[in-house]
Amino acid sequence: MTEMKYKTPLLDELEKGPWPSFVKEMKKEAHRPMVQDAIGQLERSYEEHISHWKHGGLVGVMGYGGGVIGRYSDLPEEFPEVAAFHTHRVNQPSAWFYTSEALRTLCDIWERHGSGLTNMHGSTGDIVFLGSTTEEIEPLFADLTKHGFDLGGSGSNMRTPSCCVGPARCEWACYDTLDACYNITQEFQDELHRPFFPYKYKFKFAGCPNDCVASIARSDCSVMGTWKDEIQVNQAAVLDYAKTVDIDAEICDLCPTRCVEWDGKTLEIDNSNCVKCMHCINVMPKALKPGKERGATILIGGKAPIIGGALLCSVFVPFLEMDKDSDYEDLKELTEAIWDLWGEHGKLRERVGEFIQRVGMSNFLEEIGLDPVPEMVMAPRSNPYIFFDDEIFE
Amino acid sequence: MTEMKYKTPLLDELEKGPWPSFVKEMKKEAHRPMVQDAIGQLERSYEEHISHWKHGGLVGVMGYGGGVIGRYSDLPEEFPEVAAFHTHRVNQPSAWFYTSEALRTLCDIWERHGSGLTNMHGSTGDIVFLGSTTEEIEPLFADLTKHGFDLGGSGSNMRTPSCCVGPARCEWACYDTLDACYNITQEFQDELHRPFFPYKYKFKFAGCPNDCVASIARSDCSVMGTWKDEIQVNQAAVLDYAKTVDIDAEICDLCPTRCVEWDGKTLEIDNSNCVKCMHCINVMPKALKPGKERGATILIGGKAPIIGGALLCSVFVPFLEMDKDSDYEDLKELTEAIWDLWGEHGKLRERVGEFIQRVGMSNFLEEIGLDPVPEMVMAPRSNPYIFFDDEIFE
Amino acid sequence: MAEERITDIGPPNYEQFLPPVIKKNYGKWDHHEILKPGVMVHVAESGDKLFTVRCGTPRLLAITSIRKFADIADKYCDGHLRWTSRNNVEFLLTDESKIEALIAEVEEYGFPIGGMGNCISNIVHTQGWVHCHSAASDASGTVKAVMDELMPHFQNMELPAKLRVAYACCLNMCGAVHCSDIAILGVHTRAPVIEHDDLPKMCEIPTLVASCPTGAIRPATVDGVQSVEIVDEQCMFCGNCYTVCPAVKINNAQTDGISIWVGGKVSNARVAPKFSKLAIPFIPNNPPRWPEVVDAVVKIINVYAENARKHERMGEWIDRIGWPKFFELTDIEFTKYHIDDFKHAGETYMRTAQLRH
Amino acid sequence: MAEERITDIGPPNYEQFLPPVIKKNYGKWDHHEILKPGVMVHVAESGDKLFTVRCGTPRLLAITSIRKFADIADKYCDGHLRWTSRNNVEFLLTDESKIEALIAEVEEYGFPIGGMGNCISNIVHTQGWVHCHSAASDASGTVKAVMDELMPHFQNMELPAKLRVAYACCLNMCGAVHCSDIAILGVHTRAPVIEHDDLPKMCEIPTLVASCPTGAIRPATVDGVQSVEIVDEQCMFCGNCYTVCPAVKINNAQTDGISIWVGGKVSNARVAPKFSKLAIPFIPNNPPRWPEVVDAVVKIINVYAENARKHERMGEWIDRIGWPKFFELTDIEFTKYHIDDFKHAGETYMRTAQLRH
Ligand code: SRM
Ligand code: SRM
Ligand code: SRM
Ligand code: SRM
Ligand code: SF4
Ligand code: SF4
Ligand code: SF4
Ligand code: SF4
Ligand code: SF4
Ligand code: SF4
Ligand code: SF4
Ligand code: SF4
Repeated sequence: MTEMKYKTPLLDELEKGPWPSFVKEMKKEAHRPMVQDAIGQLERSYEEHISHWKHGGLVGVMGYGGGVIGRYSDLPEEFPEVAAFHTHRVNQPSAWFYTSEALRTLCDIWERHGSGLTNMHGSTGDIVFLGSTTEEIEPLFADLTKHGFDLGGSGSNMRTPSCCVGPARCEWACYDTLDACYNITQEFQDELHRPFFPYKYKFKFAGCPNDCVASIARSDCSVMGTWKDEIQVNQAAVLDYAKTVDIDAEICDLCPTRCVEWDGKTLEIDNSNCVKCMHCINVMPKALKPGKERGATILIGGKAPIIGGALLCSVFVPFLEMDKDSDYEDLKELTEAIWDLWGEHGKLRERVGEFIQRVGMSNFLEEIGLDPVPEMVMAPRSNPYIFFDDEIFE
Repeated sequence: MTEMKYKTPLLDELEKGPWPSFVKEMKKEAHRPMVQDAIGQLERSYEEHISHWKHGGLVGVMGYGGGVIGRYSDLPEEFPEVAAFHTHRVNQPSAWFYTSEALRTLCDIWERHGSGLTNMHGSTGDIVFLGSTTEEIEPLFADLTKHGFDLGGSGSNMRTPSCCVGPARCEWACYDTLDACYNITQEFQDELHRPFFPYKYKFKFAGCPNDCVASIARSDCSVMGTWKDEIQVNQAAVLDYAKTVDIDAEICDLCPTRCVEWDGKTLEIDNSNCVKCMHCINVMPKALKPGKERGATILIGGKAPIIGGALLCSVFVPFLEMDKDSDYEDLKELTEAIWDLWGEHGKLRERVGEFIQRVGMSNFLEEIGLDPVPEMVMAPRSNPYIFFDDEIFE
Repeated sequence: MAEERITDIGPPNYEQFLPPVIKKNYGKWDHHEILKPGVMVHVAESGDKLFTVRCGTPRLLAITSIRKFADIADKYCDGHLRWTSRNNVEFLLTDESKIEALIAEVEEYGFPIGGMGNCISNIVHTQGWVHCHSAASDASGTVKAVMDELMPHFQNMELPAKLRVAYACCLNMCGAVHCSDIAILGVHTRAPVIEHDDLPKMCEIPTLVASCPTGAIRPATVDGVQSVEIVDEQCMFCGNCYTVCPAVKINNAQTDGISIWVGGKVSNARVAPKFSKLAIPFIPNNPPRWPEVVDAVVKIINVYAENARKHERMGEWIDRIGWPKFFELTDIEFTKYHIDDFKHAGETYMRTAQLRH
Repeated sequence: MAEERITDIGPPNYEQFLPPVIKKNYGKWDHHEILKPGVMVHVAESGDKLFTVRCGTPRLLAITSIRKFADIADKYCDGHLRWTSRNNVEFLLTDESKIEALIAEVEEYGFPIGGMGNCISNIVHTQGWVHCHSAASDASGTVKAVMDELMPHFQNMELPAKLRVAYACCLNMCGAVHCSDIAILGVHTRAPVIEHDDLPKMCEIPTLVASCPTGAIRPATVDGVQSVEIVDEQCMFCGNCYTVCPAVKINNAQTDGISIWVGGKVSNARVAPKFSKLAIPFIPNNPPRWPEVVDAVVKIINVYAENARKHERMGEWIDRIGWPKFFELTDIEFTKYHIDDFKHAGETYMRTAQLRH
């Protein structure tokens, strides 16, 4: 192993223990001086209990507004190799599928231009290249695009969309998450690369309500697969499960609307009251499947706490067909309508979820041109502070 | 029947139909000119779809700030007898118990001084004498007090407390609602009669969580009976109910914590998980009874929508002994602490529930001198916007 | 010389009004049973029995009627009776044999027996045009019109659970309708008109400006008078400005009306207390019998009665079937008004994909 | 001359990376089964089988390791692998017989197999002191320390349900920890210090003032410089001012630390998604192994594992037993910090008498 430039007794402690160690990972690339200094500075943070990175700093690729996060050391004299230590967000392929060849291509590119340290993947979904200099930004970018890769988003733009493994491997996918994610990403390249929104806008595509990409919590627009018709039941397989699963306790009692009945022989589902929560299907995957009339619920407005408090997405379109052949026209149209409105009236650093709360959901819908439906709310208003229009007299 | 001064074709419609008619009631007192004009003006409102009462006007009993609601007609020339038509709020006896003699006394007093129309009772609980002149205010008051009655509250003071029938007739009363209501009313006569609060403050006393006086919705301080130990079960009586009640569906499934089990023979209650909702007891009153270690939950802050939106009361003291012998000292102390704090820092027309939200429950508790307990909240905070003090380092 | 003025004596002590059977068995009741609509018995640990006969009233009572009640109480109840928290009268007897005669006499006098068990009890309500200046509609009249139709539900016990109807004539909600199975609420729908000449005499401008929950009121000089103006788009017609300042007139014969709310409850039984939620935003005032209001209420109750399970209050039933289904079954249109836009609006949005499709 | 600049090509099309068995059975999977911890099979309608072997990673990966994964994929998986949404690697095979050898080689290289079914999967986390300027604590270090203890739960499937742990180093919550069964969150606890000399050069004062959710920032002239001041009592340490203005320093070696949140979830299964709620407001930073944080997390998990029912996520379990019981069982103190005081605080108060006593 490469000899270390700094003594790092604190970090060394984190090489111990059974879970794979990020310190070991860093040391694997320690043949690069940049990584030596990154380790040295990190040890200093461990000693002093504080970050030694300075605030932001705008760096980027020519013509792009996002994709690179500028980062500078606040101890550049002591750790000159990380005086600049920017990250690059490289747009991942849908559902994070790779071939060994593609991975090697990425590694080679990163070896040529940066630290050799990565995050696989960033929280938004990107391949994150961790640490390079300002000079390398353009060459890295050229190298990436030459090999078919492009940068993801950062700043006030559409962020890199991501999706669950969906139809590629999952029997429950109610639409093609990989295709939708790819299609939307390609459609909105301009919005991805050139910040012109009030703040960030994230898409996440989940094939069913299990939401394996946490779309409802982590995106401004969650496209969540679901179905309209009846859960497909294989009664023989249910009987089989009954040998190991306590169907009453584990399924009937836990169904949110208690619409599943089990008499020891047949499983009856009152599909009109099924809220597509997936639980019964999850527990008996060989016996139950989502219905055949499939599509997605579109939910919007999710975000982390800054500024107005965290939000989960809320229902925007209860059911939308997600037909590949339609090229997701409906979703695109809705998206553009949202961006236009929010783009014009949103405040600086106001996520779309906060914007909707500020202007009121009803006004928002009216502008977007969608009719209000009761599925959008948990319950109608309880306060009587209603802004009546003249139309109530019609 | 007295001849009517005005034609009232619209109101006459409301003499028809099976439900007892308020129009008939008014006409029963139509031998008084004041009532004739009240009817005439009301017919006018029915024609014109608008109230003909003017706004407020301060009238009252010497030395009292409340108890009389001033009311003037906006058509005094047309309906001179109701040019002034004030209501008097007469403090009702606990749980609205009367003897025929007491009722006749009240009727006689009201006959001497006013319209002879009443509300039995007002929404807060008072006996409402509906309509008298400014001149009669003092004589009526003297007549009332001479016969042992006094006025109730109005304005920014403690309002007339009220209580459910409780131990007088109900087997579920967990403390003596009538006594507590009477005791608190007597204790705070000054606060009842002389407005000096930021806004109104209502007490309601319910003997158990069925809350037959709607205390949680309609008072600033809800004293709601409850118990600590085990529900008293008479298994033989349960068996009897089993003949007519589907115990599984009607009780076990509807218990909010599903802590009741029924095996066809014995009812098992996991009392550690019983949340004292009353449902099982309600359905089988001969078989089940609240436990023996009784007291009350004190909840505060309920109110109607004005100004900041309606509030239900929230838990303030999860369990308080309501021993008669203690003279309700704890409740009185808490009340005085609340009034002091809110009195000093509450804004004009800010109910205590709104005040608590504005200053923050934790600050409120700290000032009152109560420790925070998890029973006060449905869940701890989800937003990370915490005002940390130095004490976190202790 | 005047007699000494008596003040601050408080209400009479209730003890003097309790019937002997209650004094004896105070706090020692064992159980009760509803014998038939409007009649129940409470049995004490001692074995003593107290019978209660409940009778509906319009709440607005002439002393003539009250005296009649007193007479009836003397005849059958040794002079003992009480009122309930929902404005019903309860006659209190120990002699079971007198019940039928008592009932006959009360009914004969025009007052119905009922309001017990799984039924519709009296409508808690407010002053309306009979006595209040803020009323967007009449209280007693609407209540009478509605109760005329709901009488069967007062007199039988065939509903899935208790169903509490309440009425308030303005957003002050003196009837505390906000937690009722069905709430009928008078609403103003136009911004107040300001009488600029009176305003400076009658009102304090800072207090008035501060009174508006949405900040719609601004100080302004109008025709040389120091007054205020209201930004129409920001006004949601709560009437709070009118409460603090008579020169700001909110009542409007053309545009005042009624809204209907459903699914609230107060008791802690089974589920926690709930606010009522908006069902119908606006129905114009149509006195003397408000037929559209009556129809709407009856329709909602019928749908509830047909569909809810035993013990399920209105709000519990709706929570089980979901709001979309409620609107479908009742044929009520879901509009933009149904979506909350006050302070905590965001907390009402549907933040899950758990939906019926 | 330079080649023509390539831009806006977007990510490579995923199709080229899919293994043949997936291309063939795309959208036609019939069911799956977890064969053992970290290993599952998906069976297609065609009968084809796809085996997945899941391996934990520290997320921060050297290209050396990635190349090793590529080699392993070549050896056992015809070069096919993917990453999961929680930063695990999944090796994709069709030949069941190669599974054990694959596992051996991955484990040999130092990466554990597991994270499937009712277990603790990888901790979603953020940059920490490795790369972010806002971090109130380190991400990778805390995660490593915690995962060292949680390894058994990664490698077996003995928990009542899935248990998702997430970590974020500041309130920006890049790990979107706000809906996790257990969330570990770096917190600042002191108001920022202003570098008045730099401020006018680096920041726009109006933007800075507007950035504060509680309005704690006011324009002020300090030593003749146009700058701002922060009202200490109004600051709740969110750091948003620092995000918009580098001259407002929020990091503080003495007072930064960690908070712990519990009971969130994302899936719509059984109950709607939920935010995590505050369990422990503050634990001081104690690198390199944050023992107090590790202990707290382990304690909560043990109590959960012992008490929850099958399929019950952390938040569902707590909702069933009630928060008072949670605090009792975990021995965590309930403090004033636990009671919300932000905008919708009132919505969190207990507005029912339904209580365990
Ligand atoms: C790299 C990454 C964390 C990681 O370690 O994975 C990240 C890193 C940063 N985030 Fe983030 N965010 C990252 C995913 C997220 C997510 C999760 C997600 O997208 O699923 C969230 C929560 C979801 C959301 O969008 O609300 C998130 C919410 C934030 C916020 C708060 C936004 C809000 O509305 O509450 C900020 C603050 C800001 O935008 O100024 C922020 C800001 C930042 C900044 C740019 C810090 C700053 O103030 O300048 C961080 C740069 C760190 C660095 O040195 O690289 N980051 N950030 C993630 C992006 C990698 C990628 O592209 O894949
Ligand atoms: C008479 C009565 C209605 C009735 O018909 O029964 C009544 C009548 C008035 N109420 Fe009320 N309130 C009455 C019980 C209530 C209740 C119900 C209760 O106490 O259980 C409430 C809802 C609970 C609450 O306190 O929040 C209630 C909430 C209001 C409010 C809104 C208060 C709020 O914080 O939201 C106002 C507005 C105000 O205080 O300025 C108000 C104001 C008024 C005024 C004084 C109107 C005004 O603005 O001046 C009404 C006088 C009408 C009149 O002409 O007599 N009244 N008021 C009730 C009192 C009778 C009694 O003493 O027994
Ligand atoms: C007389 C009265 C108390 C008083 O001091 O005046 C009373 C008396 C009784 N109530 Fe009540 N309740 C009375 C108003 C209320 C109220 C308040 C209200 O309606 O404004 C409530 C809360 C209503 C709500 O939740 O919105 C109320 C919720 C209950 C409940 C819970 C019902 C539920 O399942 O939600 C019970 C239990 C039951 O009936 O099974 C109950 C039970 C009872 C019992 C059985 C108690 C007993 O053992 O004596 C009494 C006779 C029941 C009946 O009438 O069917 N009482 N009860 C009130 C009669 C009002 C009326 O004239 O109709
Ligand atoms: C591979 C992955 C999708 C991807 O595109 O990467 C995935 C794959 C599967 N998920 Fe997931 N889930 C994945 C992240 C998630 C997430 C997101 C997250 O954790 O951030 C969630 C939401 C978590 C939450 O609620 O907080 C998630 C909630 C579920 C659920 C619902 C669990 C519940 O009861 O709440 C199921 C159903 C089940 O497991 O019974 C499920 C089921 C499944 C199934 C069984 C679907 C299938 O038929 O293939 C897959 C294997 C299950 C397993 O790992 O136990 N998956 N799954 C993700 C693996 C992450 C990891 O490495 O651990
Ligand atoms: S979200 Fe649904 S479709 Fe997508 S991987 Fe998870 S379970 Fe499968
Ligand atoms: S998917 Fe969920 S709601 Fe539908 S039947 Fe199954 S458990 Fe019930
Ligand atoms: S609140 Fe309880 S104690 Fe009081 S009357 Fe109602 S049921 Fe009885
Ligand atoms: S009182 Fe309510 S919570 Fe307690 S056992 Fe009975 S039904 Fe359950
Ligand atoms: S609800 Fe409004 S209009 Fe009716 S009595 Fe109360 S204040 Fe007056
Ligand atoms: S009615 Fe209400 S919202 Fe309108 S101006 Fe008056 S106080 Fe403001
Ligand atoms: S959570 Fe905060 S400190 Fe951590 S990476 Fe995100 S912005 Fe930086
Ligand atoms: S840390 Fe947050 S609350 Fe404190 S001053 Fe900055 S923006 Fe305001």
